[in-house]
Amino acid sequence: MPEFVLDLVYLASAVLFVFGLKQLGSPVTARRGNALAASAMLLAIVGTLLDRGIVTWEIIATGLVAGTIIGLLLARTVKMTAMPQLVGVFNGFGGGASALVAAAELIRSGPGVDAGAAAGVTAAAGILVGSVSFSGSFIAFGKLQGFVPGRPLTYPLQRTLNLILFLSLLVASGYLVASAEYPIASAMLAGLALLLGILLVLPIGGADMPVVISLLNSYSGLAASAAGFVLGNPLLVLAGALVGAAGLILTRLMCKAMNRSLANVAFGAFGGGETAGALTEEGEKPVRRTSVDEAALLLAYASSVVIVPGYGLAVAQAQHEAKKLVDILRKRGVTVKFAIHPVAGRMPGHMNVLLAEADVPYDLLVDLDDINPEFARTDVVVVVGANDVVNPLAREPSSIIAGMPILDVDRSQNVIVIKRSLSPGFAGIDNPLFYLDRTMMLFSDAADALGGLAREVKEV
Amino acid sequence: MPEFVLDLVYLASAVLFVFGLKQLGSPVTARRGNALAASAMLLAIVGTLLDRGIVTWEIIATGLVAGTIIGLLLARTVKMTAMPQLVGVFNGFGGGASALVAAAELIRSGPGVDAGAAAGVTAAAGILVGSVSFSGSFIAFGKLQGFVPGRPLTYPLQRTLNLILFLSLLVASGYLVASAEYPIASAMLAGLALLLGILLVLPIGGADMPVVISLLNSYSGLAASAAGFVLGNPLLVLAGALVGAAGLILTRLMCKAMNRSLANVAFGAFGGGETAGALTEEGEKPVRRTSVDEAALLLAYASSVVIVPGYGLAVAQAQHEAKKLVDILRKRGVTVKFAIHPVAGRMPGHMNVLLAEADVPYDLLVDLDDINPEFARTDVVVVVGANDVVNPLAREPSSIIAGMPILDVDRSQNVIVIKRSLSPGFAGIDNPLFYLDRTMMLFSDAADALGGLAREVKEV
Amino acid sequence: MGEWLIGIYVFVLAMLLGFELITRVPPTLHTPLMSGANAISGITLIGALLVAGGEGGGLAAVLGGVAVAMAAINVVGGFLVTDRMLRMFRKD
Amino acid sequence: MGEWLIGIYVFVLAMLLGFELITRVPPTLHTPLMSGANAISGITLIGALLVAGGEGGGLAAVLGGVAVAMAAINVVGGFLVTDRMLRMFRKD
Amino acid sequence: MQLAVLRERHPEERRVALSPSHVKSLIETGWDVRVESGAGGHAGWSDADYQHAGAKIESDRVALLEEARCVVKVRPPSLGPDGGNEVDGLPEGSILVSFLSPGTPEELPERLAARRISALAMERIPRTTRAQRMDALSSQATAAGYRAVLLAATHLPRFFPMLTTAAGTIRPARVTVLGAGVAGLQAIATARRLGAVVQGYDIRAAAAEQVRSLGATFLEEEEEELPEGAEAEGGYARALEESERDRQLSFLGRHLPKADVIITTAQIPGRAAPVLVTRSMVEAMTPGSVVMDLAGETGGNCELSVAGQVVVHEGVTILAPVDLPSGLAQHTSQMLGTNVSALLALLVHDGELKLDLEDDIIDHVLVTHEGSVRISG
Amino acid sequence: MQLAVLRERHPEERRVALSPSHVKSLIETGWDVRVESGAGGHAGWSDADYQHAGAKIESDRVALLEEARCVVKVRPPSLGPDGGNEVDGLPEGSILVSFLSPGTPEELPERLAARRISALAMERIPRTTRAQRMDALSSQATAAGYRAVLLAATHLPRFFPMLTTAAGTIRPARVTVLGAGVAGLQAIATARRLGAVVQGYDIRAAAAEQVRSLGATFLEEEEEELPEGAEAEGGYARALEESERDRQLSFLGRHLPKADVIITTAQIPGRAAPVLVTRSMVEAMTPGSVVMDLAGETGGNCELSVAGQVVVHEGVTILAPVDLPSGLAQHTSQMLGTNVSALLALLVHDGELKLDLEDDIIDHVLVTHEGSVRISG
Ligand SMILES: NC(=O)c1ccc[n+]([C@@H]2O[C@H](COP(=O)([O-])OP(=O)(O)OC[C@H]3O[C@@H](n4cnc5c(N)ncnc54)[C@H](OP(=O)(O)O)[C@@H]3O)[C@@H](O)[C@H]2O)c1
Ligand SMILES: NC(=O)c1ccc[n+]([C@@H]2O[C@H](COP(=O)([O-])OP(=O)(O)OC[C@H]3O[C@@H](n4cnc5c(N)ncnc54)[C@H](OP(=O)(O)O)[C@@H]3O)[C@@H](O)[C@H]2O)c1
Ligand SMILES: NC(=O)c1ccc[n+]([C@@H]2O[C@H](COP(=O)([O-])OP(=O)(O)OC[C@H]3O[C@@H](n4cnc5c(N)ncnc54)[C@H](O)[C@@H]3O)[C@@H](O)[C@H]2O)c1
Ligand SMILES: NC(=O)c1ccc[n+]([C@@H]2O[C@H](COP(=O)([O-])OP(=O)(O)OC[C@H]3O[C@@H](n4cnc5c(N)ncnc54)[C@H](O)[C@@H]3O)[C@@H](O)[C@H]2O)c1
Repeated sequence: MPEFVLDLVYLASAVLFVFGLKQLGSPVTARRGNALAASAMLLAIVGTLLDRGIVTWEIIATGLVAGTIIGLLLARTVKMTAMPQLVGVFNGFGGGASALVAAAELIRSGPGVDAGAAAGVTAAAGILVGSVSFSGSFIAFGKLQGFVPGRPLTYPLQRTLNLILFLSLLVASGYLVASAEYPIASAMLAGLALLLGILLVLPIGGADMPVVISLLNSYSGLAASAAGFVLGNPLLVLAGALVGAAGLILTRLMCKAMNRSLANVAFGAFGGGETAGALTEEGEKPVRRTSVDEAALLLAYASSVVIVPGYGLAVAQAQHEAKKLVDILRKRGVTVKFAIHPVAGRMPGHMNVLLAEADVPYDLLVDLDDINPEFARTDVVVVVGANDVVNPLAREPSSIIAGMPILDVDRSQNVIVIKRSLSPGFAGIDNPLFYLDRTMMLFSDAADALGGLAREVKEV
Repeated sequence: MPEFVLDLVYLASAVLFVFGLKQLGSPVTARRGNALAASAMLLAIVGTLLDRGIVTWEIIATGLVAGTIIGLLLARTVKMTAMPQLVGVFNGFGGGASALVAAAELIRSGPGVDAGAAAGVTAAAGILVGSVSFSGSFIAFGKLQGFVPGRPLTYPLQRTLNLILFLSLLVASGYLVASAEYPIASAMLAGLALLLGILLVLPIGGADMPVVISLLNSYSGLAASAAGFVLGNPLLVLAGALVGAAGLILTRLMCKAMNRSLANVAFGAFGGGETAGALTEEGEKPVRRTSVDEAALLLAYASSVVIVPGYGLAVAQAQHEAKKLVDILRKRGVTVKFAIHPVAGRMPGHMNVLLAEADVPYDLLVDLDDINPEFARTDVVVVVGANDVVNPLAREPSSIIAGMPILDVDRSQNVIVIKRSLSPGFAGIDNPLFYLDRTMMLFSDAADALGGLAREVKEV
Repeated sequence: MGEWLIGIYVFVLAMLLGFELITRVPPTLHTPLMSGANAISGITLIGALLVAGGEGGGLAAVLGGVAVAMAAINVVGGFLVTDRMLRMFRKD
Repeated sequence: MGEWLIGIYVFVLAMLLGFELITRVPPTLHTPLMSGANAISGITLIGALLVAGGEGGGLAAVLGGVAVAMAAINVVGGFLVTDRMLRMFRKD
Repeated sequence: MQLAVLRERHPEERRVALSPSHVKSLIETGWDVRVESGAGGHAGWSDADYQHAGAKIESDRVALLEEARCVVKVRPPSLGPDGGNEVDGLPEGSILVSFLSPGTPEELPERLAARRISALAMERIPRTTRAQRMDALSSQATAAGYRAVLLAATHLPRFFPMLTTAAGTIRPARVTVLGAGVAGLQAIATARRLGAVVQGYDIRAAAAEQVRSLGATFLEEEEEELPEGAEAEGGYARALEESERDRQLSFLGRHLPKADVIITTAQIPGRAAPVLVTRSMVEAMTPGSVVMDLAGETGGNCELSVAGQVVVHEGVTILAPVDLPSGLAQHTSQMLGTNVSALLALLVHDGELKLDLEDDIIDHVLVTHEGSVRISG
Repeated sequence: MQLAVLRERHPEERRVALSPSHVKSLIETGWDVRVESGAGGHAGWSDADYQHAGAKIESDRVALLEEARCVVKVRPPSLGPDGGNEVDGLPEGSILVSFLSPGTPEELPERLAARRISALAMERIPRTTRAQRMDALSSQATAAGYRAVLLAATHLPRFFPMLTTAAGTIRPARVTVLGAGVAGLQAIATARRLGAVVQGYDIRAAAAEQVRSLGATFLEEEEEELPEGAEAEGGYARALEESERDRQLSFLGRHLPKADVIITTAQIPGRAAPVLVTRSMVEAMTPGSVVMDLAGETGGNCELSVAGQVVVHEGVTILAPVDLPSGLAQHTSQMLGTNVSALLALLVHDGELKLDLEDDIIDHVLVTHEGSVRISG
């Protein structure tokens, strides 16, 4: 195969990666995007194997077969709930591979590309970042899997130790660039970097691990890019940088969804991990927060939705927004109903007045007795500013609201509760519904939240 | 200045171009984006001038001074209405310059870069595309300015001529790549390409000129990129490609806004331009159509808006959408009022009933007598499904609606009329308002249009 | 890998990036955006400078000089006129 | 212009493009997207193949072989597991 | 030019033909306005209010009318002995502006002609664009449609809106409005405001869209088509053929009994109102339901209705009020005043009173002139 | 267990304590229900309807009550000669479920105790979550608030909604509702539905948010603050101090006269209703305006109101109806029936009638028991 054909194959593969990644970002095309990226990878691999540069096959074959089998097994057998840690493991392997490639190429052909120092620097970067990604990923995996304690692990002299490590890394890198003792220098650098990866991740709490994995994922992309520089291969440079950037953005998005700053997660560890640790402190009962985006996605792909309006809908005067959301959902083919509790609001018929004002058709309004058996078959319940009327405590004879019939929203698949805080309703008592696994809290004014949901659902 | 500094300057400039272009795409940041791109250019120019490669200064100085002065004068003096043709002229110069650069570099140093044939091909491409952009732009300018007849110019044997020209271009390009007679070959190729530019644009109607200019703009970006290849300058390659792509997308957007396909505009000419011609046929009175996007932008940047509801609002049951739009506009600080005509709709108080249902505050509703003096001071009037009540014919004594007081919306700066077609209202007569220069017709169901406007205004 | 080849990478990537950047532009910005993009395409001025000022002189330098003038018109006029258009958008 | 330099261009452009591509991703896609991107970062497999199979052999080839195995795990497992996750998003 | 505003003698009439603000502007245009004492009392305006607007108050009707060139009132002048014979009190050759029907004896036009009175009938204002400001039928029908719903709601022993309460869920009332003209549309809008489930019905095809434009549904069946060409001149409906009537009644018979409230407004100009609600339909309704007949004065749309009375038939309340606009006397007088003032403006040319028969509006409303009856029926 | 449903004797009472559907479910739970002939007539249910539900119809009251263990009715049993003395007809030792106030003679409890009747007062149902289904005050106040607006609108000579018409623009009516409890909130909602501009007012701080949650505005001044701690036990209001009252009246005096309609619903449990609308405020209102006083039976919120009568003072109509829920007899009976049934369910344990004094609801509503008056005042 003439060289320029392989060049073109690489170029095509690069373009396919771009499109694949783009499509991965939208729910509608994500699966296709993944397939596209996979074919780009296959194309590049096949192209490479046909390349004239490859002369020995045994090692390649062994490696490929072993890796493929392990990858297959892992991907097939792991449970859905263990996905984040599995991604972490894969990522670790990828990062490690990049580090090895950078080191091996350096060892094999020395600073093969034009600028000697530059090649050394990129190789050092590849080894460093790849190794950090490798060891960090495995610690993250361990934390999520429970092999390593999930709580933030701190240790004495953390700051000093980090400083020493940092300086050592600098020295090792310099050694790698300056000397020609590539094997030894590489090993030293890799060793130190592996240690750094461990120390970086250990002090971070288990709850932050998905963000950490995403960040390490970005690192291993950068490592691949560095390996590309060492090899002089633009495809590696491009794909690695692409993933590096995407990973960074994704990490930021995930942080935002968790109300954390990226700096906080990435460098929090150096500072001793106090802020990261604060999150997992005990005291408050944990609720699952959600965002408008996520809730909108859930609604858009549901087939049946029940909306439970309460006094908060009235306070926010959000009836028009509610109507809008329902219209949009119905246009998508989602079955939507309003469950009207007899004493929702602050006067008899309060919800009726509001919903009639927004011109919600009467036949969408369903009484307590008629809707309760349906909750078990409902995909998503949206509780809008209601509290007492969905409080399962009413089923406990000792509660002060005992005996009130309630809407059994806790029997449905997913519950989204829209209110501004965890403060109680008219009866002044806490509501266990908010702490269920299936319940997501969308803390917001009802009008804002419903307006946002309408907008987002329309765009999905 | 050491070489790598210039390299870094170029890289920085490239990144700034990317950000500048990105910011140019949003109304809020556009001006900043333009400034950013301009500084990127300045940076690149200054860096280049300090470069060691430049040894003779006279020619540069002369060229720079002359070009700057001409550019300044043109930019300062031309009227706002002549903007598209001015951009065309500038673009023509840019394309021409790229063609010259490609040719000059070829002449100066031969195929200086690694692959001989490849360099020749890119140089040929640069000369070809640059020249087409040059001559095409000036024809487009001429059409818009009235120097060249605006109607599609067709001529006999158009198809045959084009074919011959096409073949000649192939031959000339081949000659350029194969021979070393660069000056002659370049001149031949340029001459043919100039002819092609003229022949491509002549058959296109004047109304399509902005699209043509945008397309030629994309071409001159590609020409710059080609020149970059010839010179081995990545900044030129990058910036040129960036603009080339942006120009293509922009051309497509403009076509979409005009309901034309890109192929139709780009290659329509080869087919003889019939479709392009059809647009400008006489017969119907011309109205100015607008899109939801454009109307939204107008509203978002207005400071006072009056909405005139009519029977169409009721038919579409668009009162809730109207309320939504008004809320959003008011939140942006726009003054919004509803002008309620005494006989709008089909029963006394029809509009009141609807707007009350959507909870529009009463103090936003203004009577005919109170609002009429305000129209002259109103930035944008949105007429929603009203017709007779805004028909200026009522001022003509001979009309069948003579004597009815009307809302003087034709006295305001901009009028957006939302209705589904040009069909008449209750009185069954045509409405001259629709054909005014200041009137934009948004043909759509009122609920859809107002809903779309609300969404878009929120995003601006 | 060849320099020319990586040039192609730069070219392709820049095109893709250009497409991504200009996805949703409101119609009123079409003309200013076109004008701004046009000014950027005057980047060829850099090339013109190098050719006009480079060693060798002769025909190439003269052609380069013309190119400098033309590209300068494009750059100077382009950015200025874009700014003029965009000033109208300012909300006061 | 140096090959290494244009490599930097490719790198920078790819980063910018990566940023542009992933601007608005719904939270439910975060994990699959992370996983998919991770699989792409297994592109280092190409490098591993070249090193492992290239002339010279010795330590480099062995390291390369290990790298091939590791990268292959990343690629094969990564794409498969992403697909598994994404299958759940299918409507009904 | 003296203009006299009369006080209404009819016991159920609470309106007045001109409000103080209208008097004020008429005086500005050259009229010399005299108002009968107590004319605006029921509508909320005292004699002092009129005096303040510039009018002279006159409690003696003879003195009031003596010099009057033009006389305005609301109801047709009475002929009978009770309330006095108002026609004979009008000065000969004067102009009268008022409603001249319905509910008046047939000989009224002749009697007016006999006194050489030029009588302008407010109910005859054409439905042209230019005449919209004078359209008293529309302004008063608006009030009638609104008030009809209020009265029906107070007579219904049920809620209009839906209410979900701890004491059970109240289903919304079903309100069916027959005849979707001005009054009918207003009734539809008002009933919907109160939260009822509202259906509209009419024989004119254009009415369907108008009913829907108020968010109500239009009562129709797929097989059943509206009679063709039911919209006659001026947007009014035509009388139906025998066969069309039968089909209509069988159609209505299938739908009306489900309603809690039926409001009927169907009219055909110059004819008795069509019967749309028969005895058997009423008997099929649930006890407590209400029929509100707005066509009482022209014979009624319901077989059982008696103009001005409340009839209870098998538990169903049937109302046919004749004084609906009077119930909103203040606002209806204000609107009527605008209508009358606009018409009066047509009579004055350069400060002189003149009946321009070329003007299509005057031509249309002038019932008697120069001693003869121009328009009959 | 025999349960007797009495026909109301009060001339203005149209409700009945149990509807046929409630009778049906009571029978299913073991009651033997007998209904006085004609009991449901005004509410739209014939004797046949009750029979169909499984009840026995009895036209002789003596026979009806002979074996009754429990008697249900709406109004308090009468003592006077007109309508007969109902208390003495009740079987000794039986349970009575009905309203026991307001508008009853003071000696009623003693007289009931004297006959060893266990009287459960529907108006005393506590406002706890568990008792919501029995809360008859709420269900009837809902109807009163709704109907108050309808009646006010029919008495006002103006439109409620804004109307822009060819005959001029009608400004919307201003409705002010004093007291934002159950009836007040419903009145606010209904008036807003009709298109009026509505203001609510109350002394309880929580009411402001509730008024706004209906889209109305809350009447307040920046300097003027609500009296502190005005919300007493059970969400009811407390009586105001002298100084607080003065401030309140001067505040209201500044705002009320602007209203076209004032609806008052202020109550303080166990006391006379507070006066909120004074004579001078009424006199400052424009002629034609309406004051609707829902506190008529406890003395009235308006100085000039007379319970059950229509007073016209200087052109302002002042209504203080006492039969508002009766006007919606069918739905109010249905709701009341649900309330009564829910209370009756508390009395039956394993098929046996038993008054469990430990139950906080029964403890709260049981006014007389085993010969003595448990709760007075
Ligand atoms: N219907 C009647 O006749 C009547 C009469 C009197 C009392 N009640 C009682 O009222 C209660 C009604 O239950 P419910 O579930 O409707 O209401 P609720 O229990 O009072 O809860 C309302 C919730 O709405 C939230 N909220 C308030 N403003 C909001 C806003 N702007 N946006 C979003 N959320 C907002 C509040 O939480 P945040 O503050 O965290 O946002 C609050 O927890 C029952 O206890 C009932 O017994 C009813
Ligand atoms: N108010 C009264 O009391 C009363 C009573 C009777 C008659 N009228 C008469 O009715 C007329 C009222 O004037 P007007 O300006 O309100 O109405 P109009 O002149 O009847 O015009 C209404 C316009 O709305 C458009 N339209 C209809 N459905 C639409 C939809 N779904 N979305 C968007 N546009 C829609 C129609 O154009 P497209 O079909 O192109 O969309 C039509 O031209 C006057 O002539 C008046 O005299 C009034
Ligand atoms: N100037 C204007 O533009 C203007 C002003 C007001 C009204 N109008 C039009 O005038 C027309 C009549 O209005 P109106 O309220 O005075 O009408 P109306 O009082 O004469 O009749 C009321 C309604 O009853 C309907 N009707 C008659 N016979 C019927 C039957 N057998 N079954 C069912 N319905 C029957 C009519 O179609 C009409 O809609 C309408 O079309 C209205 O839009 C026009
Ligand atoms: N079970 C429940 O949860 C439930 C059910 C219904 C009502 N409630 C609550 O019960 C309370 C009372 O309701 P109600 O309608 O029976 O009250 P009510 O009939 O006793 O009084 C009506 C209103 O008048 C107000 N008022 C009293 N004195 C006043 C004055 N001087 N000035 C102005 N306003 C004055 C009161 O605050 C009250 O809002 C409310 O808080 C209501 O929310 C609770």
